[in-house]
Amino acid sequence: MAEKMTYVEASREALREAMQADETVWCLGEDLGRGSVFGQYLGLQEAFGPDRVVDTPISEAAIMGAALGAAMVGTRPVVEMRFSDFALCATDELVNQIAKARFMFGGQSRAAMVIRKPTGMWRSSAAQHSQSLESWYTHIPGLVVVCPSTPQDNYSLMKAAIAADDPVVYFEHKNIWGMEGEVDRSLAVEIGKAAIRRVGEDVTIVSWSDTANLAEQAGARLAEEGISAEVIDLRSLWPWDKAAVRASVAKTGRLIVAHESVRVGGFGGEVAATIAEAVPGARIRRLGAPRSLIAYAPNLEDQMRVTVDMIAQAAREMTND
Amino acid sequence: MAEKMTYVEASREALREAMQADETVWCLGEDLGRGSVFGQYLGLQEAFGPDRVVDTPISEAAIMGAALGAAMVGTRPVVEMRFSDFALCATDELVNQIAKARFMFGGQSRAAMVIRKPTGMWRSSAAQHSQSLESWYTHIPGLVVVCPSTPQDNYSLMKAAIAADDPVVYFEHKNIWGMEGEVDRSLAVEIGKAAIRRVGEDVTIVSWSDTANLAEQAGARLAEEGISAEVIDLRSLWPWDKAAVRASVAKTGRLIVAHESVRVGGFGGEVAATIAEAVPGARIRRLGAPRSLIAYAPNLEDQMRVTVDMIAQAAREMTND
Amino acid sequence: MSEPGDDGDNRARSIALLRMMERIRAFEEQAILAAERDRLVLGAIHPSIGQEACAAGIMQALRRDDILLATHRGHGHTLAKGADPLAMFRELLGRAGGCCGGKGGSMHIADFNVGMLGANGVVGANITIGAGAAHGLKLMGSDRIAVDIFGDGAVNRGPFLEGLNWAAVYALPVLFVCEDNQWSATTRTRTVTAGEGAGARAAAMGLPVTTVDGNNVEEVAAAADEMVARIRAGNGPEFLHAITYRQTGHTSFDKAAYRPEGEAERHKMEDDPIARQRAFLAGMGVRSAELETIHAEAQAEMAALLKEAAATPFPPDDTAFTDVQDIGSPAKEAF
Amino acid sequence: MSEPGDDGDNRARSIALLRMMERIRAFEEQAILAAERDRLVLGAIHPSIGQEACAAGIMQALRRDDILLATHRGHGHTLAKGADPLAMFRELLGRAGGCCGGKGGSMHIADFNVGMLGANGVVGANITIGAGAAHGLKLMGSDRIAVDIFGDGAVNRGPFLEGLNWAAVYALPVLFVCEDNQWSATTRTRTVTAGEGAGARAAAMGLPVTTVDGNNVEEVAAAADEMVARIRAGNGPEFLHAITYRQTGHTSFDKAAYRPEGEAERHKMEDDPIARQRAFLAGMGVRSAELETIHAEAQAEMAALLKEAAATPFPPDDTAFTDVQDIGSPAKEAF
Ligand SMILES: Cc1ncc(C[n+]2csc(CCOP(=O)(O)OP(=O)(O)O)c2C)c(N)n1
Ligand SMILES: Cc1ncc(C[n+]2csc(CCOP(=O)(O)OP(=O)(O)O)c2C)c(N)n1
Ligand SMILES: [Mg+2]
Ligand SMILES: [Mg+2]
Repeated sequence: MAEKMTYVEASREALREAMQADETVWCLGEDLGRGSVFGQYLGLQEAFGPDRVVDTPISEAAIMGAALGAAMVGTRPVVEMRFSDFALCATDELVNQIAKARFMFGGQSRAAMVIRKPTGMWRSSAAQHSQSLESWYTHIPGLVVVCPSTPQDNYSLMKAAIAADDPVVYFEHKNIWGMEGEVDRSLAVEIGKAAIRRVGEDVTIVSWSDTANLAEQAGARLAEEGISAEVIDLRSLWPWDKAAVRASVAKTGRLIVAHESVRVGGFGGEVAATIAEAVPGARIRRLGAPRSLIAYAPNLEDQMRVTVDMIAQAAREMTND
Repeated sequence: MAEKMTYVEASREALREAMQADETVWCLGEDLGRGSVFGQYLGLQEAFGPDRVVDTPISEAAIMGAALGAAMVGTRPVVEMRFSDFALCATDELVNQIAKARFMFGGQSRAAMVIRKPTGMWRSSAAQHSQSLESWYTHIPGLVVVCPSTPQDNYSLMKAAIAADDPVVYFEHKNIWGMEGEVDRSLAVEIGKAAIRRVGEDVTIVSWSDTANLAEQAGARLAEEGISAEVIDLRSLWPWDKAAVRASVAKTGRLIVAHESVRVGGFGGEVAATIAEAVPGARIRRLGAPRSLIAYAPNLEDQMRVTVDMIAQAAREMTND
Repeated sequence: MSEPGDDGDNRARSIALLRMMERIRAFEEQAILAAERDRLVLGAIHPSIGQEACAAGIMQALRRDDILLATHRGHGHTLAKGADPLAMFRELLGRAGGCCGGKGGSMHIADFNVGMLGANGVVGANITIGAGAAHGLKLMGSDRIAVDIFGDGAVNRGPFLEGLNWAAVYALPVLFVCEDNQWSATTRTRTVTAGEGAGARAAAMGLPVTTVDGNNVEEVAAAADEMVARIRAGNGPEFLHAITYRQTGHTSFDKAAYRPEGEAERHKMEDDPIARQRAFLAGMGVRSAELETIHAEAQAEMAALLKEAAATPFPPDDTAFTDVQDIGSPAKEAF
Repeated sequence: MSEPGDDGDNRARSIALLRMMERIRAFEEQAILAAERDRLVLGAIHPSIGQEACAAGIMQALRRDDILLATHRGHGHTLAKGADPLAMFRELLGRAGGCCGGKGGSMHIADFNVGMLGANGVVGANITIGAGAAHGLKLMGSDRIAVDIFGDGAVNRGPFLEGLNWAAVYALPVLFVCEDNQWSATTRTRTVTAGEGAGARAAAMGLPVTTVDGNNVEEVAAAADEMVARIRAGNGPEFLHAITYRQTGHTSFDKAAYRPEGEAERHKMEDDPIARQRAFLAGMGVRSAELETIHAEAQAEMAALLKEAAATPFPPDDTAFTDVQDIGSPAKEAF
């Protein structure tokens, strides 16, 4: 049933299947005919033609705005933003227009679309090509926010995102395009349901995107040391699986939230605050990037990283006292 | 010493004085020659001429981008965005360019400027003219974030913002332009220092912008009921006065954070999470807008509001058990 | 479109154009009264008084299933596209039964039933959205077209360039209309617009440009007919530059004291599109009694509808949480 | 600028142009080696091989205190503006002493000492920033000017319109340069650009436009001299459209298999700006030994500098927290 696939292949396969099944699904972005920067679209223009896999000008605002217009008349666009940083060139279109189109017009229309934003640090790409801004979009009513961390999830969640009648902001992590894993095409994942990557008793570690992979490694390392960590990959930030996290922290009494994005104002604060309100007495710790910029030099870039070591160390400290 | 001034007059006076004292200070935005939408610039073009109070085209991206270029060669621009919502048309310029200009180029330049963003709900302005997005900018290294709530603070903080060598995102609340108060021109306020609006023992209420005024009213009402609330107006969100909040919650054991912006992903989460980490055992509660959009009809708009009643009620509940 | 020489048809059409302009004017006069006198409209409204010829002239060239996107100054376009004025008044008053359920108000007026996909509160934002609507129509093999209306101030925003280039690159069925009332809020647009302005910029992106006297409804209608026919036939996007004038302030609250004395008065006296069409019809032999009837009917219609709207209740409170999103809807959110 | 008839000066200048192009080429060839062979450059680099005439021809027209803003493909412009190639190599390698302290890398190369205010990783973003730099200069009453270089792909982004309009409205001292290498990453720019392209769009915003063969360094230099003189004299912004060709892939990793076979080869053979300038100089009587020396010196200079850069340590770890901001600096943040 399951096939070996990389992370980049997984969402490409999901997109291909969706385009085969529904001819109103199409994609638009720069250089798509050559696969885009990371090969996410390789072969799709050959398969579906240049009208459904559209090479666009360097016009992020128009890519995003046009997708809304096209969604309003009944097509289902998949928007490629290339680097999540460039999506900032289309913020009015996403936040003031797409997120509000259904509500503002009293439910007369929907903006069913997927907005793909490759995210995160990727060796020495420096300040304008490395950001993780997923927390912004959780703050915008109307938007769904998805952050897959494995090939299987990138397959299943892409399918769910394309099928959704809402605008879905879809963050793929640039560092794991080549990550291999088993993908079962029949496996559906509901947006809003976390994956429990490891069951444990002593401490709950919540994360998403590539950091969830680091959290899982930290969990394994801690197990060797006799610390039993429950590792939760949220997979989506809006909606997010509060019930799973709450149940886990109710059991462990300790919460670590770890993410690659800047700690200040990051979604870790939302998770931590929610649990602080809901599970009085829980011990809470957040890990995220310092509030500085991502530099080019590798050693400086590394200063911004949340690592397996840091997660494990936080768990040791919390379970020690 | 002190004069009566409205909130809008206070920052206008601060700007006027700064322009008198330093000829590199100038301002740019749409319709400034006629005072802009809310009269924030009334009389300034007459006083300083059209080269220093610049009427611009409707080009938010260019207003913001040009301000950066002009800052890099040594002028000190004050940027008017009219409604904070429209600033989203210049997000690349603010977040990828201005916030990063100093760091990315290794400290060779600074981007000393003030970016004014009138914010918040103002009767029936609907979804595209009512947002409070201050929490976004706390997440962006390089930016300072200021949210004054009184005429005095709007005077003193505007002066501090113009004097700063950093880019300062400056949120004035549209609902209180006409608010009157005593302004002492000799009073300096340091960005990052909270105002303790009311001293109390039972519960700490943290807020900013116009909601701080509601929190103060709630504090007064609670006092009549025998509940002693400490009311803290953060005044700036980055940096924010963690020490003051921590000391207060260490005393009261209870924290309420209240803000007009959407609760999910809002800066209340940052405050709550920080205190949850730093003051174990503190009881925590956040108030913010539901994750829905701001509608035009007044009764629907009201559903999004955090009110004096809600703040007081939360304090009652927390101090009751 | 009418056959040449078909005088009865021409006359009927010219009368219909006048009637639509009178209805738009009456609608907005009532809306202003509702705002100023009755304090029933709480948000800002942006009247298009003096600009009715654009709405009437262009919309008559469209089919009901064609798509329209407009600006904050969109009452006229919406009404002319066929929206129900009662639902529009209810929307301006934030009432139940408003065309957006009271959620949008004047600045976001829309009626998807007649293809009106929304006014927009962000200057220029509708340009790329309209291009995209046309893109969607073309992808689906439809013969519907899109019309995208914006002001002279919008030509200085990036989406103007991105949206026009987009439409031209993909040869999309969209008519762009710059409704040039010469003012951007309190700023005279030409003082902040370099070069020859809207038309020159569109031409530089390869769009055929037609410039019309935007206060001559017959001229607007004739140009729109031709352009729409070409666009529907698959010849790609075109650009209509209609020169008009904003007779009121920017909003109904704005006294527009910044305008040179007499400028607005001169336009009202000499260049009002309704007065001009009345004169044109009088020249065609239409009797003034008939013209008066058209005027009076429009006034009566709109006054009655405003009253009816004002008697409508506000929307149910819980609609503040509906139609946000399906997944993670605030109506369902728990914890 | 040289006097007509002053042959010695002309010759010296033509040789200087060649020398600068040879140095840029040598710099980038070494940079590519450092990336591919040595794995010393971890981020992407965007070579400007084949486009050196623009950098050399334009920068020679500027003063050291004039301002320059460039794109991701900015090594050549930066070097020609007078930046120190050792500091540039160090930056590409992310080392201490890099011109941005190792924080920017290739895509953000900058040297404020010579007025080079930065390459930019966002296509088109430098257009409004450059207009603003010129705005600042004008406000301060300076006679310095700004030069703003971008690619053909940038003309489809909104900031192109907003920045050019801005500069024209305020008559700012800025030279906009579209360095048109005909490709936008893997897309042929003309397939996504409607109308006549860059020049026509600039002209529509009222800017005087000059189009040059961007691979003829003498022609570029002569045009730049004239334009810069007019701009410095206060005549407002101008637009230079320089047609050139990107001989490499988009980045040093890109094999550019999407290009029609032979296209790049033809350009390398027939239209290389360095080869053309060598031929021009040979025609002027410069001996081939002298030309070879210029080439060899450039090669030797850059090879030695790369070695030196590679021997430099990485920046101190704690510089990751400096130069972020004064107020609320991460270096000071406590709790
Ligand atoms: C991006 C953006 N900037 C500023 C505004 C504020 N604003 C609303 S209408 C307007 C003037 C628009 O002028 P024009 O495009 O000519 O349309 P008109 O109002 O004349 O119909 C301005 C500046 C806005 N709504 N959106
Ligand atoms: C806003 C934005 N969109 C997309 C990109 C990705 N990108 C980097 S360079 C490039 C091509 C630019 O083409 P052009 O402007 O002609 O410059 P060239 O690379 O040819 O020098 C693209 C699409 C980007 N950096 N910024
Ligand atoms: Mg106008
Ligand atoms: Mg190019």
